Formats: sequence, structure tokens, C-alpha cells
Amino acid sequence: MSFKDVLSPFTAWKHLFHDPVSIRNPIGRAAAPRYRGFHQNDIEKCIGCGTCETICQNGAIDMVPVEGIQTKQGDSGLRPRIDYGRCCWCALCVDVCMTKSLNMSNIYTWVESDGDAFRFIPGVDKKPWDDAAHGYRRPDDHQLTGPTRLREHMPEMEPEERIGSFAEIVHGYNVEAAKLEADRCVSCGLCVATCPTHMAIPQYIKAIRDGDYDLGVALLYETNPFSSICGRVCTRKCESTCAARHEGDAIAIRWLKRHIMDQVSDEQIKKVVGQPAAPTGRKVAIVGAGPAGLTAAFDLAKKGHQVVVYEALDKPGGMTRFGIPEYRLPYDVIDRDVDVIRSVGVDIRCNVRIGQDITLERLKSDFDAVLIALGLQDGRGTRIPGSDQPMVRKAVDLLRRVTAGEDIGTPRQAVVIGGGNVAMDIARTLARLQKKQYGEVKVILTALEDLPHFLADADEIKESGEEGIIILDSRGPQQVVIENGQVTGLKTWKVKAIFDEQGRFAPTYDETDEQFHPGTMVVEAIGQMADTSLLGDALTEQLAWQRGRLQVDAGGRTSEAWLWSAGDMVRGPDVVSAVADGHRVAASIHAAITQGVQQ
Amino acid sequence: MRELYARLKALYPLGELTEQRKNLAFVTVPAAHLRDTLLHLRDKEGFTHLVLLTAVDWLEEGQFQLTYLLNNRALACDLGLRVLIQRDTATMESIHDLWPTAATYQRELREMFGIDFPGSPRIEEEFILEGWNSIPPYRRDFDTLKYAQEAYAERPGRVTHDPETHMRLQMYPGQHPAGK
Amino acid sequence: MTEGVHGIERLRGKTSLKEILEVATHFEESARDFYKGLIPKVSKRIRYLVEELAAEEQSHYDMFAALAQRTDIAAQVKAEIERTAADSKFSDCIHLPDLGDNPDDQAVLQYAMGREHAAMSHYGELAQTTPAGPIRELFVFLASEETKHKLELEKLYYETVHRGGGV
Amino acid sequence: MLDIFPPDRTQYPAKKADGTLDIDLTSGKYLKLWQGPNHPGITGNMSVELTVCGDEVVEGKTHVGYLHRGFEKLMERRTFIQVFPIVCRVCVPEPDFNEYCYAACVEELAGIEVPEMAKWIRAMILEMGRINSYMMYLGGQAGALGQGVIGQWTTYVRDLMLDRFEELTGARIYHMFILPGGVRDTLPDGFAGRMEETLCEVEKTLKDVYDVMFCNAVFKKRTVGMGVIDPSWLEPYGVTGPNARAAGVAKDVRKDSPYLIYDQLDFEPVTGQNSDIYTRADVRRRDVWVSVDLIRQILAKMPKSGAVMAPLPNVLHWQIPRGETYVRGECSRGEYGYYLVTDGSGYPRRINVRGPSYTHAMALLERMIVGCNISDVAALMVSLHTYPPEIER
Repeated sequence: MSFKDVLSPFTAWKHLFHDPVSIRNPIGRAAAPRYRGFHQNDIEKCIGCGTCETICQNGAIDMVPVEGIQTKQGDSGLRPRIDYGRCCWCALCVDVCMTKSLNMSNIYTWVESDGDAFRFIPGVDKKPWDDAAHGYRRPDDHQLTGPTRLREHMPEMEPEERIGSFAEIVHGYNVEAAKLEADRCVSCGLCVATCPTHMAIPQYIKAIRDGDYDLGVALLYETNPFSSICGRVCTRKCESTCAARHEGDAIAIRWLKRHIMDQVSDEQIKKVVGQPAAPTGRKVAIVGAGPAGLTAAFDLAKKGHQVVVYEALDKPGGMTRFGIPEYRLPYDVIDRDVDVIRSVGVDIRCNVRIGQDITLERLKSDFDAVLIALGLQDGRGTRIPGSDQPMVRKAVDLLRRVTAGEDIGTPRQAVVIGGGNVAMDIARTLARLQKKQYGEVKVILTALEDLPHFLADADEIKESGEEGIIILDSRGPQQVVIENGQVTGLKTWKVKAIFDEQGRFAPTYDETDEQFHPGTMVVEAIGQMADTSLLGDALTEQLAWQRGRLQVDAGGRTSEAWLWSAGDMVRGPDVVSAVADGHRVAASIHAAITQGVQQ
Repeated sequence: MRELYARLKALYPLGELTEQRKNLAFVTVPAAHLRDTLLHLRDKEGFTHLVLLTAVDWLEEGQFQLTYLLNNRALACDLGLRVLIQRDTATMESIHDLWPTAATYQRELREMFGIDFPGSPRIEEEFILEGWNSIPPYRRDFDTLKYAQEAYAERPGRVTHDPETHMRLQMYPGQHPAGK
Repeated sequence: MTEGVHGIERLRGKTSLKEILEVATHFEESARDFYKGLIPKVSKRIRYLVEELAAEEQSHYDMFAALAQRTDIAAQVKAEIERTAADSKFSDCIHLPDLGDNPDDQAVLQYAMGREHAAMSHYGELAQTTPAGPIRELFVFLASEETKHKLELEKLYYETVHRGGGV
Repeated sequence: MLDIFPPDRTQYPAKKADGTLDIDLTSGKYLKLWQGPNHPGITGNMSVELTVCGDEVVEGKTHVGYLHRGFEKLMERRTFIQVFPIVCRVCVPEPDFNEYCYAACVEELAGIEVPEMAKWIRAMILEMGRINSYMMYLGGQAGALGQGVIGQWTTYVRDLMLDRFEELTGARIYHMFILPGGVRDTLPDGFAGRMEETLCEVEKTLKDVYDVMFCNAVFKKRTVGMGVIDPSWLEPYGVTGPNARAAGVAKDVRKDSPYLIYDQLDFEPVTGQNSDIYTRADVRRRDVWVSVDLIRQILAKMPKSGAVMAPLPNVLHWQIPRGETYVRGECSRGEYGYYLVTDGSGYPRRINVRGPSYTHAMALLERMIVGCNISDVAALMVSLHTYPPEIER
């Protein structure tokens, strides 16, 4: 203690005439640029996936429908509404926003007497900070929803190896790789609406994460008895609406589905699928053992109905067997799915052609209901000059004959017309046959569409290229060139026109850009159509039609009460759509035959 | 840490040593040997600082784990003693005479977990939860959300929609919801 | 087909606007009748296509019939006009082909596109050689109608044949 | 050992050998008095139930629970990432230790290596928080003895530091910036310059505080020799931080078991000898100088660029294998630690927050308050620098 201790405190007086440091009115004080204030949401970018709601540990976010925002593929139509009575401004919602539509402005002062005003939908309920330039934006490497890219590319054979045989190219994930991929899923469920058969995608992906494969199989079979097949060749529309694609790659949903099926033994699958219900005494005849017919058969058999499936060819599977090459979908995989369908009591009779071996009339009188699911087994032709030559073939016919083990007279040089998956299938099949027979690949593929508009999967295009197939886009076939009665190639013109706003396309040609593609066989792989001749003239006339297809109600029932139709012939070509259709039709048939509507 | 474990193991029937870091390990001690082990560690091994005393509820296994975390400042290392006690009886010997501050931990454990420490000072006095009317709240079988919903009113006007369900109702109503 | 030969004869003789309108009217009429005659021949599943084509031609025929009733363009209608280059192609289409007993959708579409193409070029060139006025506007309108229709048919052809959308 | 915790104090209310109450409230000799929970001289939402004889305190019992939110239970019900925003709320004036300790526990059990850059930023944030916490303390300690002006000055520099927090972390009080995996973002442009200006302001204020508060006859009279913590009490009562360092023991986690990048910084723990209120205040004042120096060192030595977040798995279903760990740090009040137990699920099995106030404000305060003059209770309580929310969590 000293004299200084008495005087020193008075130095405080030196601040007496300093200006005050406090802000007189803090309302309107600009916050730091990265301040976490009221939310902003770009509602055009937002897809309503609800990840923000899931992460919010305060339960401050509700997903609500908004007038003027339609629920559509890849967008639930819901938008987040935030209750600022609960929000703690942690911005985890911004961190996990899959589209980066949700941000926070740096505005934090808002005076309002009505407490309920602090619960609003950012971006919809207009606020002064909607256009604020500053605020919290997720930094670039701040990634909380896992890697944006595929964790592991599907292991597959190298081009040099695969071109030499028809062995399956894709190996399938192992457990570890599948878990890593499954981990990327945010379980928003937007994909479920897009899947034609509405598979429980987030739930079966969760089953992979949890290692519960029996549950996985049970979930798959709820909606899809063709899971081994769809796990390989599905058109996977689901992946096109996956929330993860806004950040990077969509989740490899198709491969994950296959992974579940790969992990479980045939016996275990049959156990999980279970036994059919007690016999009902009702009988259903199904014409065509493709995905639609067999799915309907599976559902109906499980409900206890006696189901007989008639197949014209020697093996079941329809276009999955006779249209898709073995290297994409091995035949034993088809056998596996079909075997499970048989295990619930479905009686599949092959080599029976309805209309020849048994009449449709006969089925009508012997069964309580008849379903025709014929598929699209006839190829369309271009009908350009020269296309009536014998060495101008249809892709579907060739593929069917290759599956049947026939010799198709492999050409040394081939030209394929078409840009869809069937065109890729025949081109790659020919390439393999050429490699085997002649040691070199000489296949040219020409398509009307430009590459970005190809109907084929990107993988197919890429892999075809790797296998040595020359792909020429925007080429319109003009003429098959014949010399001395032999096909020597195809003449094409450049295609100028592009797709219009509705995605429709009317090709116009630039005649000055003509090319000649040499080949001793020209394969037309364009559209397909159904052969409905089994209906006979009288029934065809009797039935109602809708723009070239059988007119059916929502349940697939035709204008004739005893007859249903399903699959590609009604919906267009797609395995999983055919499966979905099979379910719908089975439900309709079940309702009809159990309510005694029939007879 | 290994040597220390070897020395202790010679004296007391200890469980396996879990080396979490090079300066942090956990070991299970039978309840009957806790006091001796603590005394030995405090007086012979330099573990004079009781960092914390807390409990973990292993509800599924019917046990409470009491964790006594001790620190040796000179060696900069920590040893956690795990004592597993029966969940239904939930009683443990008090160590307030070894570290007076333990009395506070034990009071809290009795209130929050329902674990009794007979003889601990003021053990029966309420600590944090005056007028508590349910089971000890830090037990795993106490449902916080359920309690809050019963005890407090929810602010009106809140409703949310699951995207997947909403899309089904909007886009394909009437169809069987998969996986639900 | 006697009707077709008859049509060419008629076209050759007449190059005044009035005559051209008459031929065009007949052209639409014969096409309508052609499609109508085709309706029972095709399978029921593609009948919609032929029915739509017949209805389209009927609407054009109705338009010409209404035109014939108008008096305000009577003077112009009598004027002589230059025979256009597309004329021959146009008349070729009046030469109606035989699509067989049971033509399929692709054949019908191919025929219809060819016909629309000829009509489009013909009306387009007529519009260019006709003096400004209501008649010219009529040709411009007809040309754009046929163009639209042709484009629609081309899209339909692409979707039916190339994208393989079903039957 | 037992002599510092006499047997007669283990039973409350204490009884004499004959079974009668040691403190007989009916005798008219004693008065029961509540200091808090609403009292200007109390450190936050707590209260002390005093029994006084004349103006001498004969017994004190700490009461907490006014701020109990059941954080440890709330954490058990949240996924690992969802715990991150609530941990900071355990301690209002110095929330960042919660964020750091929790993140470090999760990183350790999940096997995540934090990028170097993030460690430096974390250390800087912890030192910034320490300065702020001490500033609040200095204002409180002076205020408890009637010196309001100190609180005004320290609140001002604390606000300047909050500006720095705001521009770095995006928030002023609850920063929610240190999360498992690293930190949210890098330093904003020009941050070091503005930080230097703030540090200069801190230094200027510290000098003023020294002149007006520490070289002050009244302050010295009231605090020198008051509220002594006997060095032998440190271990029994679990005393850590400045409370221990003022008693001459250089306990400082930053030095004893260096975490983050403290082994790359040059500093010595601040100690004192007299262990009274004045010494504790002085240790804290000098500790601010250390923190100012540490921030300067960090800004000078930290990497110029680099990632601030480690790659995380998808946090929406993040599961951590079974395990347990404890991570500690040296906060402004002593040893702050998180004990995390995981069971392989997506949720923590148990989280225990070890705050220094837990021992300081309960057993230690109750021991020290006996014999104290009633007018010194506030100064004594504040001198232990306790924050009640970390007691009741």
C-alpha cells in the first residue's frame, strides 16, 4: 500500500471527456459479411428434399406446401418454413442443403409486435433481406453430407477383356463399397415418386448401411420381383431425380439394389418372400412371361390365385432375356428372379403360342381373367430405298436369335441405324461376334439424334466407344447401297433440326453433307411394336383402342371385362415400368375376380 | 501406462486396460476394490487430481458404469476407473473422505441417476431439480421428449410434411406406400 | 385411279386463280375421301390416325367451300396467275396411290407426309406469285397450315417409328 | 487430509456431540440470509444460503438449478452433428471450450485427423474467448467492490473482441464455428490487422484497469489477505486454473499437456504466491497479457493457407464405434473437459461436461465462506470466477 494507491484511481477521470463508444441505435447496424442472420431461400433452386428439416436439432423447420409450386419429379413442392422462436442460427441447414438454395443473410434485426410473424417461409414470404448480398454461404470445402462423387466406381472388366466374350461386364459392389455408397444417401425420398414402381429406395439403402440384407430383400420384393434384373439393366429414372446429383453424382441406386440381391442366397430370398395365401379357387391366365406378365403372376399367386403363364418362346423372361445381351444381363440372373416367382406357385408354360396352340377364346372360357402382356417384339424398319434386301436386318430379331444360340451370319463390317439401347446392344453384340470370328471389330452406328439427345444410357455410349464401335450422331439414313445384288453400305445425310421446347423432334436433312458407311449388313435398331395378331380380327374390332394402343383403364382392364393388358405394349418399352404395370393390373384383376364382378 | 497397469494388476483384480491415447486409459475395477485402488493411485502413484466422477447408464445390460477419472499432473496422464454396479440396486460406497469435492458429484448422481452413496454429506438434499416429479432424468429410460410433451404446451400452428409421403399423395395417391 | 387422271387433266387446263382454287378444293376433297375410304381397311388399332387425317382434310375443304361463297374476292379470283414450279408435284399427289388392303401406320404416315409436303410447297409458291391482297393472305395461311401439319406428322413419325413408342 | 474437511462439517446442519444442533436457528443468535439468485454481487444465476452470526458467516450452502436445461441429456438425444450447436450454450461467457472439447472427443473416437490450419484457428479462438471471459471477470470483481467504471471499460473491449468473433465466426456470443472435423471457414481478408488494433485496445484498457483497480487503496484493503485458498486444498477440492496458480502451483493444461498447437507457442503460466482475492485477480489480469501475446504469436506462425475441414462421412447418419474418451483444455477458469461415451449408434451414449466451476463454486466456496464477513461474500464468490451453467449443465 502506498500513496500512489490513493492517487492512481483518479486517473480514471482522464476518460471523462471521451466520446461514448456505444452505438445509439443498433437497429440497422450492418453485421459482418458472414454473419448468420435471417434465412434466404432460392425457391426455384430448392427441391424440397427436407434435409434442412432433418438436420435441425431444434425442430425449427417445417416442410410445407406452397401455392404455385407444383409437386413434380425431383421436387416435392414443399418448402422449408422456419420458426424463429426455435432457430438457434447454427446454419447446419445451410451446410446440408443439397442444392445450395438455402443461405443466411447477414440481417439480424427485425422489430415486430406479432410473434407469429417470426414463422415464415424464406423466399416465399417476401422479406427485405431476400436480396441481401452478404450473409452465411456454405464455404467450398465445408461438406457435411459425405463425398459428392461416387465413393467407388463400379468395378468392371476392361474393354480389351470384355470384348472377347459375353461374360458380364460389371462385377457388383462388395459390402464395404456398397456401405460407402449407401452412406452418401440423404434419405430424402424424392426418388420414390420417380421410380415407376415406387420402390422403397431410402429404406433399402438404409438396410445396406445397417447390414440388414434380409430386410433389404423384403423391401425390394414389396414392389419389384425383378430386382436382380432391375439391379443390372433398370433405366434408373430414380437416379435422375436424386438430390445428390445437385452436388455431384447421383447415388448409384441401381447398383445398390443389385448388391442386396447379390448378398442373399436363393433359399433365403424364397424364405423372405414367403408362401402364398390359401387357395382362392380363382384362375388367371397370363399371356407373355416378361416383366409385366410375371410381376402380375407373382402378385396374384401370392394372393392365392391359380396362375398359368403362357410363353411363346422356349424360356421365360421376355425382352429381358431375348432383347438384352448376356454381357449386360446374364441368363442365370433372369433364371434366379423367375425361380423365386415360380416358388410362390406360378405355373409358367413355355413354347405355347396363343392363337395357334391355344385360342384366346379358350383362355376366356377356362379362366376367370386373362391378361395379355406381349411386349414389343417386332422391330420397325426405316423403309428407305434398298431396305428390303435380305442383308438389312432388324435388331430385335438378331438379338433374339443370338440368345437362342443361332448363327446370324456375322458380317465382317456392319452398319447399325439407331441411337437407343437396342442399337447399342446389337452393335456391341456384333462387335463381340466379329472379335470372336474375325479378330477385329468393324461396326459403325449412325443415329438421327445428336449425342446429347441419344436415347441410350451414357454408360452404353461410353462403353461402345471403348469397344471400338464408331458412333456417328446426327446422321439420317437415306439409302442402303446395293451393288451386284449385295449390300455394300449405307448412305446418310446430315441431320440439321434439333429438338423443340416440348422435346419433340422432326429431323430435317442437309443433303449437301452426304456420307457413305461401308458394311455388308445394315441393322435397323429403331422403334419396336407389338404383334397383336393373336387377338384376331373380330376381337380387334370389338376392343376399344387409344391412339394405337389397347385402351385400358387405370388398372389395365380393356373394354372387354375379361381381358387385361399390361407392360410395354401399353406403356412403352421399359422393364421397371412393366413391373409397375404388372402390379397395377394384378391389383385390378384381384379386385375383379374376388368381388365376383367376373361371371 | 502399461507398467502402471502391471503394478496395479498385481494388487487388485482389474479388467482389461483400454488405452485410448498414450496418456489416457480406462480400466474396470470391481466395486469392492475401488477404494483401495483409488487410495493407492492417489498416495503411491501420484494420481492426486479427481478430474470427474460420473455415471453411464447401460440400460440394456442392467448396469450403471461409474467413471472415476484421475489425473497425474507430473506424468500428464489420466486413468479412468470404471466400476460397474447393478442398475436395480444402484448403490456405491462414498469417496467423499478421499476427495471432499466428490460429495458434490455423488449428490448429483443420486439426483440425476438415482445412484445412492450412503454416508456422503448432504446426499439427500436436492441439488438441481427442486420439486422433481418423475424418475431420475438422466436414466436412459426417462424419455425427455415425452416428458416435455406432457409437461409443456406445444406452440400452435406447426405442421410438417414428409417429402416422400407428400409426393405420393400428390402424384400417385391410393397406391401402396412401399417400405412404410 | 381414274379420279387422279381426271384431276391432272383439270389442272392442266386451268391456270387462273379461280381454277387453281377449284383444283385445290378438289384436292382436299379427294384426300378426305381417300382417307375416309381407308378407314375400314386399316386395323382398328391405327384407325385413329386415318380418322385424324380425314378430319384435317375436311377442315381444309370446308375453308375452301366458305371461300367460294365470298363475293369480295370475286374479281381477283378471275385473274390469271403464273403457273408455279411446284405445281407438278402438287398434281402428282392428286394421283392417289394404292396403299394396299391393310396398310400399317408407317405407310399411312409416309403417304400423308408426302402429300403435306407437296401442298406446303405449292401454296407457298402461289403466295409468292400472287399480288398482295386477301388471296395472297389466304395462300400464306394455307402454306403455314400445311407446314404445321407436316411438321406435326414428322414428329409423330419420328416418335412412332424411331422412338418405338408402342404399337 | 481430513483436518481440512472436519468431521463436524460432514453433516448438515452440523450437530454437537450431544446431538443438539451446532447452529441453533431458534436461539436468536443466527440469521438465515439468501444471497441471490437475484443479487448484483452474484456470479450469474446461483445463490448462496448464508447463516450469519452478527456479520460473520458461519455456514454457506450453494444453490444451483436456476439455469438447468439438462444439456447432457439433450445431447444423448441428438446425432453427433446435432450436438454441435448446443454445446456452446453450456457456458455463455466462454462458449468455445465446449465446441473444442466436444469436437476433439468426436474426432478422437471417429478417427478424424483435423487439418493443421484448423488447429491454429481453434487455438486463436480459444484465446480470444479467454480474453473476453477475463474482461467480464475484471468488471465483476471490481463491481463487487463498488467500482462500476472497470466494468464499463472491460465491456467495451470485450465488445471489440466480439466484433472480431463476428467477422470470423459469423456470430457474437454463440459462435458455433468449431465443429467436428475442423472449423467452418478460414480467416476473413484483413483479419490480422483488425485483430492487432483490437489487441492494442485491450492493452490500453488493461493499463487503465491496472492503474484504477489494482493500484487502488480501497481494492487492496478489501482483497489483500482475503479469501485465501490454502495450497493443500487444491487436490482435495479439485482446484484448477488461476485459482490454483494464484496459490503458487503452475497448473495450466496448455503447458501440462499441450493440446492443439500450444507446444509450438512460447509462454509461461502466470502464477502468484498469496492465494488471496487480490492475487487471483492479478493472475487473471496478467493472463490477459499472455493471451494477447499468444494471439500475436498464432497470427504470425499459423500457415498461410490450407484446408480447415477434414472430410466427414455423411453426418445425417454418422455412427461412431463404441468407446470412451476425455478431452480437456485450459479455460479462463481452469480445467474444462468433455467425457464422451459412444456405443456404436448414431447418438452419444453419454456426455459429461466437466466445468471448473463445478468444484470451485460448490465444495470449495462452501468451505471458504465460513468465517468470512458478510460484506466480503460477493467479492469472494467472484474471485473464484464461477459460471453457474457449467455446474448444472
